[in-house]
Amino acid sequence: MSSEALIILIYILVLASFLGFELIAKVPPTLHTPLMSGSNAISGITIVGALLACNEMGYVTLSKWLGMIALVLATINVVGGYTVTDRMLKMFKKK
Amino acid sequence: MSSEALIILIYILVLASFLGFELIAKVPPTLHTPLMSGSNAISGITIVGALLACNEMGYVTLSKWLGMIALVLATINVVGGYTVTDRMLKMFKKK
Amino acid sequence: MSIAIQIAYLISSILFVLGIKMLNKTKSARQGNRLSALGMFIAILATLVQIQVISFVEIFACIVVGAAIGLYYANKVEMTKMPEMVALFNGFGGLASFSVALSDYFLRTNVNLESIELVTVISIIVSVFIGGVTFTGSIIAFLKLNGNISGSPITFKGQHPLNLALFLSFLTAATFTVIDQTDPVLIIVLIVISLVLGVLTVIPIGGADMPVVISLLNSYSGMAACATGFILNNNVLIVAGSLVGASGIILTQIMCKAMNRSLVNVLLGGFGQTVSSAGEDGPSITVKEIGVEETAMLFDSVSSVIVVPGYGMAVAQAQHVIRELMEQCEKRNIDFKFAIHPVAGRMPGHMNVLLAEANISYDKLIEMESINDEFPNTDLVLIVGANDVVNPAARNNPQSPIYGMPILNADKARTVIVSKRSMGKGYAGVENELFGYPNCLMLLGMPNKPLQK
Amino acid sequence: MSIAIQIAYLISSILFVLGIKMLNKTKSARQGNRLSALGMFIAILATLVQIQVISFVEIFACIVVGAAIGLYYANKVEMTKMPEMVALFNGFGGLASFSVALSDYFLRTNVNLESIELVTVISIIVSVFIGGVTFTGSIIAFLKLNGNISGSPITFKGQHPLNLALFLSFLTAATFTVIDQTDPVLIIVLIVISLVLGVLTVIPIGGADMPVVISLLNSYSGMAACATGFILNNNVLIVAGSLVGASGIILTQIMCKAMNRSLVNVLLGGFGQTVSSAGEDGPSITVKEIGVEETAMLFDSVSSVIVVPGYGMAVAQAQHVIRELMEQCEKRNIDFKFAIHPVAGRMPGHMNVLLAEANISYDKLIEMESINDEFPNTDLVLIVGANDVVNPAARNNPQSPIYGMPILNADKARTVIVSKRSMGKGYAGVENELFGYPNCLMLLGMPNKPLQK
Ligand SMILES: NC(=O)c1ccc[n+]([C@@H]2O[C@H](COP(=O)([O-])OP(=O)(O)OC[C@H]3O[C@@H](n4cnc5c(N)ncnc54)[C@H](OP(=O)(O)O)[C@@H]3O)[C@@H](O)[C@H]2O)c1
Ligand SMILES: NC(=O)c1ccc[n+]([C@@H]2O[C@H](COP(=O)([O-])OP(=O)(O)OC[C@H]3O[C@@H](n4cnc5c(N)ncnc54)[C@H](OP(=O)(O)O)[C@@H]3O)[C@@H](O)[C@H]2O)c1
Repeated sequence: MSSEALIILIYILVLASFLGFELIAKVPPTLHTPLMSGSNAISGITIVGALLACNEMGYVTLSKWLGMIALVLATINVVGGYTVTDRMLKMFKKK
Repeated sequence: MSSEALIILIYILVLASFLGFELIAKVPPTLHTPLMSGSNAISGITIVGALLACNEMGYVTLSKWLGMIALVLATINVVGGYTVTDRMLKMFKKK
Repeated sequence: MSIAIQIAYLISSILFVLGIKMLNKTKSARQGNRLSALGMFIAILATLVQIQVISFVEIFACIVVGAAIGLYYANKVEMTKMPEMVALFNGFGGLASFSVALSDYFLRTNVNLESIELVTVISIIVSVFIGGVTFTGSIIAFLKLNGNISGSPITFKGQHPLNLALFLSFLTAATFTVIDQTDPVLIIVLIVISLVLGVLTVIPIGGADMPVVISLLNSYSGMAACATGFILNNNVLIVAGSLVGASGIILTQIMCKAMNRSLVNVLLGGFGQTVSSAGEDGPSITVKEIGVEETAMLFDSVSSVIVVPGYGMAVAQAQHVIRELMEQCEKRNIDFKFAIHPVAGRMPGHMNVLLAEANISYDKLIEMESINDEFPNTDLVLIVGANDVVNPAARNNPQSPIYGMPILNADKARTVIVSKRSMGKGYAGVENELFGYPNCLMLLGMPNKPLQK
Repeated sequence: MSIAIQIAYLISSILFVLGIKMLNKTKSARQGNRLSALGMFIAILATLVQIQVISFVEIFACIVVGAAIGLYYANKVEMTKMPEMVALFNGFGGLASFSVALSDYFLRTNVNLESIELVTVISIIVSVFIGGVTFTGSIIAFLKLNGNISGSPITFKGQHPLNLALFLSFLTAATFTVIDQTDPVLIIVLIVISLVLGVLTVIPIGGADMPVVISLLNSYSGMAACATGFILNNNVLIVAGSLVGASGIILTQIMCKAMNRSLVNVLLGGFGQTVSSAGEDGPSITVKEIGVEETAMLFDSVSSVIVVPGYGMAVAQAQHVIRELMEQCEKRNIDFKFAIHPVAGRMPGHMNVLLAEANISYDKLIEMESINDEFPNTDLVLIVGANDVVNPAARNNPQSPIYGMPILNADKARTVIVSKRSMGKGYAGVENELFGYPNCLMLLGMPNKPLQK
């Protein structure tokens, strides 16, 4: 990775972190539990990395197995996280 | 510019715009006039482009003159904008 | 670009973000502005380090000239002239982006003779367009506010079709420029249309709407800086430009919302003409006047006062007299506050700056939402040069053009004194029924004089 | 990477941002969560398009297994078990990042035989560290909450020096790994230390503090995803990871502030031991009890009721009984509201989720700041399984460990009924003087039974 590419990734890191702080500070306490499980689901984005790692199958057995483990776990995290958050938010109703 | 480089610039554009919206929505009405003049001063960042354009002097006369005009104007914008904002904010006092 | 320079740009981007973030509290605002200025300084230094040394003399000459002009105006300008000042500086910023884009274009086409990449060509065209419109638009706004040209809307038949035709011609010329990058005629067409469009879009808008226009143009100047960032492949320009772009758009929205008008309505221009005729056939209001002496006596018998400042206070520079009034009242233990409407005056936060100038502590300035409940328990409300922002028609009269605009409930107070020059109308051009209410007394004359009790 | 895939990643980053933004209103929250899920779906699709087709069978098998497990647990789990669930999923996320980093490491060192770039090596090490700590830390948190291992703090002498020593060893091994990238012993040392540190840092923390720990570990899992983004040079991982990182840190801060403790104090562990001894020598409080019949009679004579739910309601699952009570009261035109303390229960927003589950409209749930002024004008406050959040010692008694924590002023109401199993203490382990107040009546027994009047 060139230093330019690295710097740009850091720009994205910095801007996204600032943005995250501003956005989350505005979430009302009522929604903090869904926020926790919803953001937990987002952290499953590492599934992208897991898919790329699985693709390395056939080259190195160890890499392949690690990738497959990561894929199963990340999928649980993503699917479970979004589903349970949706289940919770479905209950928030105003009458 | 490669398409990768372009996409990354767009990432920065998008994140910075979202961040701008969040940050500015929080500025209280009291400070809207200084915000206007202060952000006006920030738009003078084009001075960086003006400096780079001036550097092209000696190659193309037209480019050189345009760069110099841009530099004078951007400097007015930057120096004037920050100074007048500071002058205003200095007056906001609590006793 | 060396890594050190890249890091310097990154740091200045962060400083811009922090600077704007710190503007969200009055206490930290000044330091925020300084952080942002420091960010600018770092960006400039980093750029100077990066460029070759051959042209340092010219560069320093330009910087010195620009800084001298900027400092001179910034220190000289009166606080009431802020909208004009921002308009002018904004125009300069736009012209700078415009010139940078053209400079880059001529360099690439004449010297390097390289074929310019698609993204770069498009960015140059966008930068020329936005920069050009910002430049002439801001200058017209400045001239209108400054009284050099008439503030009333200049409209003519076929105005909107003409603008549309010009815009379509621009798009056509832009398309050809993308294909044949070196044709000088095309680029001149692009330049001329941008500059003309800036003039044409601003002249039909009335002088009183200029603050909205300026705020929108401020947003444009940020976008122009962004486009320049795409030309030069420079992140700090994109970050700073986006922040400014967002800031202008939000301020514009806030103003439109508080005036109860849509942005389109403002931009199409010609506001105020229909309204003045509507105002005429309203029932003429009978008012009760009050003199200076009687006002002074009234002050002796009250224990709480709220002042509602408006545009008239700004024009009459009455803020200093009010400060004196405040000091006298506080000596007598009268509770003294200010009620600030979000669009009182002609610029967002206008009243706050003027009262701060008169050395009034900012914790005495209460925003509309917080103070509206206090009016019914207030003995005396003194309205100084405000009109629309206390017009009960916004609550009561669905026919009124300002119906629905949130207002200060000054009419709910026990006694209301209105200090203004005449029975003149405000910005919206409507009659104010408050002036005829039984609890309302008019103190006519320039607001700065009569209050010197 | 083709441009289409890049754009897909960009779109999914934007969807994540919008999804979190829409969580700021109850009305839009569900749609926000779906947008964020859509973003994830797009990112996964884009990645599938990008990789070669050879291993599709294995990939689909893994996805199907993972999705089935995820769906099963997400639909089965009880709402009171939310903290456990988040802890478990979070551990999985951490282990996934950890495995991806290692997979990439082995590929680069064993096949490509290229020397790995500095940034990549560092990112791999960071990802292994954070991912490993997140994994074992979350699992311990899960086991503590689930009761599989004791919730009480497990402390031993030299705990903190041991952690420090392990951390320093990790840094040393990391430095050697940067120099000699292919040494398998070094990488095993790194793996082991990360996993062990996760266990060691969480075991000294009491079970009741687990929500804070989970929130912090959630933030870590975001950072691990970020580090993976740096390894793979992938923007969407960085954006999503940063958002999660920020979210966890803010929630942690909110919890610590509402509990009036510092994060360091929570992390150093051992909370609750000193306090229980302090509680013993306090003066024993004499309370007035009330029976079910009398309570029902009391309800006949009041016109306004505020319910303060707490952890006891969650454990007893009393929210459904309370819904019935609410319906009966509303039939008799009794004003019925809920006062929600920010850290009532064991997770931020815990009470809101449970009451929403019982089908109670969210506009009946009032936050602390808004409702605290209403208590003095309320006839009856019914405290259901809450204790610390209504303890007046937080206001009055500077010696109390909870002094300074903002509380609900339930004691200001005309009559207070406290429904709980026993005189047991709450999370903070302190006596509650409210129970001895003259206007306070105790309704002892499991909160779900007695209310069925
Ligand atoms: N703040 C903003 O951002 C902004 C931007 C655009 C538009 N506006 C609009 O501006 C209005 C502000 O309301 P406001 O109550 O502060 O003021 P206003 O209603 O516009 O006018 C108040 C009074 O000031 C006096 N006045 C007007 N021009 C004067 C002059 N040249 N010299 C001396 N006095 C003058 C007039 O009374 P006399 O002639 O009797 O003295 C007028 O009735 C709102 O309608 C708002 O929508 C605000
Ligand atoms: N919400 C968060 O994010 C969070 C996170 C960490 C810590 N905390 C802390 O948690 C506390 C919350 O206060 P709170 O008033 O809601 O609750 P609390 O004070 O912790 O406890 C309320 C009552 O619930 C009863 N209870 C405890 N364990 C029970 C069980 N297993 N089954 C049935 N009942 C049980 C106890 O009374 P009986 O035994 O008499 O029934 C206790 O007095 C605060 O101190 C806060 O700082 C909150």
